[in-house]
Amino acid sequence: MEILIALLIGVLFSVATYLLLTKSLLRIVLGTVLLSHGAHLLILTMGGLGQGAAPLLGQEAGSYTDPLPQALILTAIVISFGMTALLLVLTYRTYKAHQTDDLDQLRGRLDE
Amino acid sequence: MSNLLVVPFLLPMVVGAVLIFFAKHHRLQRIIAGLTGIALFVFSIYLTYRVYQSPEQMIHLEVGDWRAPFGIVLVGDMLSILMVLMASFVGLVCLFYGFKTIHIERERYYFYSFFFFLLTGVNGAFLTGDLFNLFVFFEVTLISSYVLISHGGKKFQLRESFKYVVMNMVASAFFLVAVAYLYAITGTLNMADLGDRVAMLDQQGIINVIAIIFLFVFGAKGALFPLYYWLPKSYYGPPAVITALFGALLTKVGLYSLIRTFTLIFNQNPAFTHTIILVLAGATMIFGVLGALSKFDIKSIIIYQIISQVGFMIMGLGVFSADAIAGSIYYITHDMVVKVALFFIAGIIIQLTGTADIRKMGGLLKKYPLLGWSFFIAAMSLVGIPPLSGFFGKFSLIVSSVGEGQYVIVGVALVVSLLNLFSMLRIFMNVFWGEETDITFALSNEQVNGLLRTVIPLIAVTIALGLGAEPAFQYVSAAADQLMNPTHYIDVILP
Amino acid sequence: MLHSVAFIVMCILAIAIALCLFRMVKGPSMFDRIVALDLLGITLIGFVGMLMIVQQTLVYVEVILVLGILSFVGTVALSKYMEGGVVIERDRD
Amino acid sequence: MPIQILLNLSIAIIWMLLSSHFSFSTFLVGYVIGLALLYLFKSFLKFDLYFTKIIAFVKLILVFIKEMIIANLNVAKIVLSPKLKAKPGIVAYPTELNSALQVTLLSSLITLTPGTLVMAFSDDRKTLYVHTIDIDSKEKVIESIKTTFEKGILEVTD
Amino acid sequence: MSEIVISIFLLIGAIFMLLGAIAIIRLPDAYTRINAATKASTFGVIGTMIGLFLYFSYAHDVISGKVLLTIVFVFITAPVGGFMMARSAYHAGVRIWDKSVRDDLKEDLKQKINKPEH
Amino acid sequence: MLLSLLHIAIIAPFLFALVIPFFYKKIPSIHTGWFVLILPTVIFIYLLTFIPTISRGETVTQLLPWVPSLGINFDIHLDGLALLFSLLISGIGVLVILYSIYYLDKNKESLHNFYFYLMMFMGAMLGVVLSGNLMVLYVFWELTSLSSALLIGYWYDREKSRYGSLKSMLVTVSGGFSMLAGFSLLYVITGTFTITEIIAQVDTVAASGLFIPTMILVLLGAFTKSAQFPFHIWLPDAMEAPTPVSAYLHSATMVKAGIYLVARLSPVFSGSSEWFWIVSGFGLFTLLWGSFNAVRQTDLKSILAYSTISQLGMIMSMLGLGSAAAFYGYEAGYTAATVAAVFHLINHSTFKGSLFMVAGIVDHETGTRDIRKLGGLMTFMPITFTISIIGAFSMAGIYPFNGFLSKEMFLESMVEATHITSLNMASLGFIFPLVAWIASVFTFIYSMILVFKTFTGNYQPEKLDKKPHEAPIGMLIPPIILVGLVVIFGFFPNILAHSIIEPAVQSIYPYGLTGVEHFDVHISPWHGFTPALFMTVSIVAVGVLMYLTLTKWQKIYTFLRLHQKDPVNYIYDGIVKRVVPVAKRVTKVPETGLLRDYLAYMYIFLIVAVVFTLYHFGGFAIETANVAEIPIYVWVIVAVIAAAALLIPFLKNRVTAIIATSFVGFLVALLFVMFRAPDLALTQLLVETVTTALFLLCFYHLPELRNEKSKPTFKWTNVIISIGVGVLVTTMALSSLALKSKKGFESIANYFLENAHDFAGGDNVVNVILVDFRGMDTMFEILVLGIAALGIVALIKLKLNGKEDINEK
Amino acid sequence: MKNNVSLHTMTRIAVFIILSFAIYLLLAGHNNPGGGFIGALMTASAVVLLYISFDLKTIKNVLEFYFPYFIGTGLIIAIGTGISSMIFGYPFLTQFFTHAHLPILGDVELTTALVFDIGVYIVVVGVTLLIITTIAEDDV
Ligand code: NA
Ligand code: NA
Repeated sequence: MEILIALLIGVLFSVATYLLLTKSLLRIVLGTVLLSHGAHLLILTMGGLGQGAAPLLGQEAGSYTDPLPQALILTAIVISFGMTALLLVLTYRTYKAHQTDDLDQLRGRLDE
Repeated sequence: MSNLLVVPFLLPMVVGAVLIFFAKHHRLQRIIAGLTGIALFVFSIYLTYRVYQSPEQMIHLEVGDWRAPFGIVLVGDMLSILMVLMASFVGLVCLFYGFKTIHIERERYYFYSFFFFLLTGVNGAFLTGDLFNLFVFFEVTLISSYVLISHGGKKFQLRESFKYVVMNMVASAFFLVAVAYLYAITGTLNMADLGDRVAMLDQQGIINVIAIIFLFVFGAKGALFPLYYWLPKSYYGPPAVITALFGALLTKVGLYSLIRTFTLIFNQNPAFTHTIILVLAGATMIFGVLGALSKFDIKSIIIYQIISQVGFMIMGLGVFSADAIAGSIYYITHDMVVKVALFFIAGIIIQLTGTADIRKMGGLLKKYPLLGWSFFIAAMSLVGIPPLSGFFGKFSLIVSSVGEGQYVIVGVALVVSLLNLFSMLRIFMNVFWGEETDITFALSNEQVNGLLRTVIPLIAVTIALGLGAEPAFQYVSAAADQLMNPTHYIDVILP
Repeated sequence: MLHSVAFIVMCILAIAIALCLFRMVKGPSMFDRIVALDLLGITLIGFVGMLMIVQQTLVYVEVILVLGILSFVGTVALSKYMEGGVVIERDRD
Repeated sequence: MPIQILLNLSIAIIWMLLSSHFSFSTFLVGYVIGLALLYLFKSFLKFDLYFTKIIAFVKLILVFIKEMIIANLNVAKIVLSPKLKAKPGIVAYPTELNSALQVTLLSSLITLTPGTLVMAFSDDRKTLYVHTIDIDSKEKVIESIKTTFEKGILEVTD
Repeated sequence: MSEIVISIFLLIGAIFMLLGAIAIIRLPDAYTRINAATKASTFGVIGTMIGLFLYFSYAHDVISGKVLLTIVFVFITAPVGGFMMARSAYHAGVRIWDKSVRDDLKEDLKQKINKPEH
Repeated sequence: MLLSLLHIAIIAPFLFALVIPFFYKKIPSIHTGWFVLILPTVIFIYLLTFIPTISRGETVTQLLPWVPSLGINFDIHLDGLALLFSLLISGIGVLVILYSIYYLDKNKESLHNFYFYLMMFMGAMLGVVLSGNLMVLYVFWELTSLSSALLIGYWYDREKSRYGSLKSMLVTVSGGFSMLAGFSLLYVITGTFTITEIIAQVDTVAASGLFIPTMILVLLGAFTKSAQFPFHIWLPDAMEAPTPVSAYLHSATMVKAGIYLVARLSPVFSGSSEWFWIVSGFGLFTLLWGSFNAVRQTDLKSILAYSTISQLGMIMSMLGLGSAAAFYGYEAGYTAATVAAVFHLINHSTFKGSLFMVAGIVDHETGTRDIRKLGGLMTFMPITFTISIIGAFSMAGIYPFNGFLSKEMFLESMVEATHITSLNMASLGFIFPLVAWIASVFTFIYSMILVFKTFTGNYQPEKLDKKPHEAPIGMLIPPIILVGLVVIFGFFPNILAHSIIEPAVQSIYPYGLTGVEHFDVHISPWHGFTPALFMTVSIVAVGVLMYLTLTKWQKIYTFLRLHQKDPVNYIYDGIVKRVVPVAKRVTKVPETGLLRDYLAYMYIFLIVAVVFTLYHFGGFAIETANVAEIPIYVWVIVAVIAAAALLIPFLKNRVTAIIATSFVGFLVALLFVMFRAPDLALTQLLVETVTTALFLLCFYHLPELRNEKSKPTFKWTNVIISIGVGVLVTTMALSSLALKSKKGFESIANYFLENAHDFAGGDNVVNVILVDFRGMDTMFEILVLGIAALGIVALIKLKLNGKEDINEK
Repeated sequence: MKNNVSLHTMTRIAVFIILSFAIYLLLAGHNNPGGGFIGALMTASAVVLLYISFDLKTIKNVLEFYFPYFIGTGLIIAIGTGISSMIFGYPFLTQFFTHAHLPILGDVELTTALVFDIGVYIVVVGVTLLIITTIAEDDV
């Protein structure tokens, strides 16, 4: 299972990277979203997939899956949510101020 | 158990939160902020004293009463507590400079809250003993920086902030990636525990790759070559006080983390990992100073000097001996002071003349001798002219590098120092020397002197750190010994 | 037996999801995509239900309800956006 | 006021469903939460909610279930038939129902049954525009709705 | 026996969900797809959720209110979701299938434009 | 432990400097120089009291720890060499300050700056020569560079002042830095910075493999400071400083710091042929180059500057020769050379100091220093003429002035050099007297030019700004005192022999001369008909001849392309001019301003570094077990996610893109359910939906996606980098997992599972971790959110245009 | 023909269900899936649904809150639980719990972690709604 998900994570990272390398503001934002998906899945995978029950002790199962990566991902999701929100607003404010979403035109000059 | 350790980040956090309610009352905001800044600084001194006097020279706190490595542990060792002290000092000075230079509209939009939240993140990052918690504090720091760097929403700012945010988000994602790998292998997040477990692994290949990823992550935050390209322009946008704060604190968080992880956890193959660091240190110095030389804008030049100095700051880590690391720590301390002073002075000059282009200025020394000499001293300190603080930093790095046979980096460091000198003299000779131009000065003498009142303490510190280098070196040597002896750290945290 | 049924159901639902993806990609109108997303949400409810049977636990029941709620909210938001370019109107009157 | 009590009670019941714990204390907590929510939204409640005619309601539900099963089978037939021979279209359906709740209920029932989907209301809410997958004749569509749902709703709500 | 009942519910649900998916592939325009998907999915959810409810009350002796609540919620919101999609599509100018037999809404909208309210 | 008076003598000028602005501002009626004069006088007198002690062969040592952690201690080591230099520094300091009082107008000049720098210099210079610790020496060394640069740039509104200041700073500090490296090497070899301790370990140093680099690095410091070819170029430009400064720093004292250092460290390094060849070789060449170039100068101060360069080379060559002679046991040669060096060092300070002051007087009184404009001043300023003729004749080596004595000793030692049999001297030794002779001829010529082109010949009033007068008496006293010394030392050279020269020579005493207990220095004007005498005579003869035929052969400078500027300057100017363009180019190329490029650097660095590390250490591993057990529906779901994600870059419509992203997000939530993470699934779904809503809200303000027009290379580079990143992440994930299953540390997570219920009172372990075990993460995670929200408010509502931050309060 | 009658009616009903569910998620989080963050996002989703179905002005009249204060308040509550443990001499953020037997409600677990989670809840609700309303109000 981990191999499959690791491959998926690789795909997510590749796509995210590709998007980040484009010149369009919005595609870059989408890239960051996919990047965090990849990172979160990776944390989960690194904790080991699918052993034991979900970590809710009320079920009285024999073994539980590792709860720590889940908690870490939760924190990470929340943080990337905040980051994405801020980045989105920054994106459109940038667009409005410069009237372009093309990073080629947002280079600025060397001697500014 | 010492709850004292939470104060450096909790106090600013609480005050930041409280200030949300007073966003429209700028006078009250300033009073609260100022008192907090002072309290934090005073407290940091006390805390440093406590740590220094404690038998282990290290205090720690198991947050939530969960013992390490299970809960999050805060560790105030010699290095982290020094960083906290310096951050509090820098914060205090910036705050008072900010009172005089920050526009009222900025104050209305939570400037001081963001300021304190940034300090929260920075101090937290210094104090935490948990790798994931470090990530969290990094993010607190970063998001505060995102907000502060774009605060005001000027066209230039927005454009460069976008790049800044994206670069850092990528680095943060890889922070998570690296933590995940490390967790998979070691099953722990506590840094002491990580150090312990990594040392027990016989397979070092993967660990070294993870180390490289961490180097990438912290290097991006710490502005190492070739990861710094986002920095020059994005730091240019915000007002001087924010640039100063960033220049002094943000890159330091990255460097601190590098030092921490590469002494505590990734210390198994220094011949490989630390050599890479050394190579990057040299490249960073060179490219940073070339950047500085390529500019005529005083703020830009000093921003590039951030990068150039970063090279020096991690040089000691790359050399990886107790003396070298002591040199690095001392250098970081010195740089925080001098960098802030330089940005303040640049800010004053820009405000005074209405331009940042040194070619358009001239002869300021006659009317503003104190400003000029403050700049000169700070600049010479940055270059490493004795007996200012910068000299002792460079000197100890060079002696220790020579001692370890790292001659190439010594050569690079010296050549770069010479170029640093050139770049700083260029500012001095253009701005303060030369013929007076027809610039009308936009600040009154009282205003300039008022602003200088925040610069003078910094200048005093760089002189004092130089003339009084002995106690400082006793401290940093002890800190470096602690770092080079990670088992002590591990034993204290995991008894 | 129920496990086999759940397995079969999940295979069926996986196909349904793949079909949704197809429509999502193909369009042609944006509403085809929205309906594909809506249907994905619904399908996921079933999928999670099956996983609950497989894993012998009720702990995902909140997930089911949340899926129901969110596919509604998402559909309304997307439709609203596509109708006039504004998700939240400032003042309707 | 009674409407609000009713709403409050239903929140309490929802709460019990959520908790999967059918006891008085759960109900009470749900009731308190409902009370709080109602207080929060006190200026916001303006629809009529009247659940007294339970029998009519049950009847309506049964009719609906029957219609729904038929509808789904119909759709299945259309979707699965090798050649698409549906004749879709939009039909204007005039209703006599008045209150918002009634109209909503009707439209929901219509939507959930035979290849029909309410896709717009006229501004005066008197006409429902119904998208139908397979129209034989407009009258037939209207007739079937009138006799099943609109009648049932009237019985329940009046 | 109860396992069979549960299985039937589950399978019916699954099949209808698949049907909904097939419907959005096969049907000719957005409106028919929305139309079909709305009810297929509702039916699917009801099927699987009832199966689920029964399974847990049978196998684990747990009455899950939330499963029932899910049914209720999907049930009351799905029509509105369909309504929103279809109406928005219409206002957004998504063309109705050219083989559609009638469009009363178009007629009425035309009238409305011809005879403004005031 | 306490500060000794000697420490105070070093520190006092610095402290005094701080109060100078006070004198300048508060007591403007009295020339600030009068206050300043007190301190060097006191120091000079105080230092004189050491002569008896030192001439007895004793040394005075005062210890004061400064930064003992780094081996830096402010120890004072006063021996003959140090005393000689400190007397020169303070003594000439007194004269120069007295001179400056008349030279600098108290109403027009920024005297507080001037004297501040000057005091700083004096303190620093005393520090250099009195310090017994190499690092303290270095500290003061750099301070002399600094104060020198500030003094050169004293008239900072002049372009040339700034040029000269920058040049002196860059050249001398670069030498300083290399010296720092050299000292560091010495420290690493010997474990100490204390000079006496280093000397004691001379065998260790000599045996070290780092001996040669250490020596070269240290010498670079000395050579830059003492203006040895090719580092001499800063000195002529340093003449932009006020003339008192030129007299003081750039001829009498600071430039001799390099000489001091060579002398001081001779015991350490002189045991090698390299030391000899480098020191003497550079010295000789500098001697020649300086004198040769001095002749073509037209500015009085330039002539003096090149003359200084030449004379410093001369002293340097003698030091090298002396050490070599000593090392090979040729004691007579040693004594001759070293005594000559020390004696000439003193003499040079006297005659060159007076000549600089004369140049200042001429400049002051006529408004120019250009010899082409000057001439016939003899009648207007007879005293000045007298002074200059004594100074210049001494410089030319003409009897009976002190310059004659030391010059002859120099020539003698050069002749002695041919007697050294080792060090290839048998074949190359002839160079020494030859170069000495040629250089001396040129020295003679420029000395004549200096005097006669200024004071004799035609008076050209039309070329002068003002009518020349004799200088005020205060301005004449210092040069008169100096030429007085020139004469006195000429007639009574031995008043210095025992008190000053002997202890100084004793201090340079290299270890090779262990058998010799004491030097007896006796200087006499007459040695008989020695080769040196013949050389002197021929120098004067040829010199006179060449001076008279000057115009005939001066074209040779044009022919050699030396007529415009010193060719070494082309190198300096070339470098300095190119630094900025090169820096610009180096910065411009990578700094494209394009985010994509910056990201590409990061990614490429990451990929290369990781691949390199993996290649270096190995460690890639993969566990393929359990792949077969993956249910088919998981494959489908994963494939769907991958497909949806892969589609996103190709989408041209932003809503489609966001729907596709949501699609991925929802399915990731499904994976979370599959992998038993209910809280995660809930959070993921909620965040995904709210994020989608945010995207839609922001779309109102954003444009539709564009087709990107990029070159195929751009796109394909991106593709390769992207694939690289994906492969990297996956590879590392698999390897980590493989290592995990092999090594199997117990995860700390078990602790949470075991204790959540009993000690934290919760069954949802994930939630318990979030609010309890790792509550601090959560606390700061919500802080992140809070900051984000407030930041968004600020971003949207706070719109400044850039003017606000200037002048706002 | 943009009559929203069914949307409005069903939203009114759905919102009550969602809000109840949200509070349930908050309170049950310690033992079941849920918690402050999830509960808060659920709450926010309900309010967002209101904003979407109706409009900003209508809903602002119903929910007259100043969201920045939510953030400050929530942060202070969360910190407060951490600080309160320090007052009693325990390490920062030590959580306590006890089982109380209350009349009517029966056996109830009281935890300081819940207070902490409520702080989280308030912050996240404030954050989400502040972000959304601020963006929605930005029309320049
Ligand atoms: Na200029
Ligand atoms: Na200028």
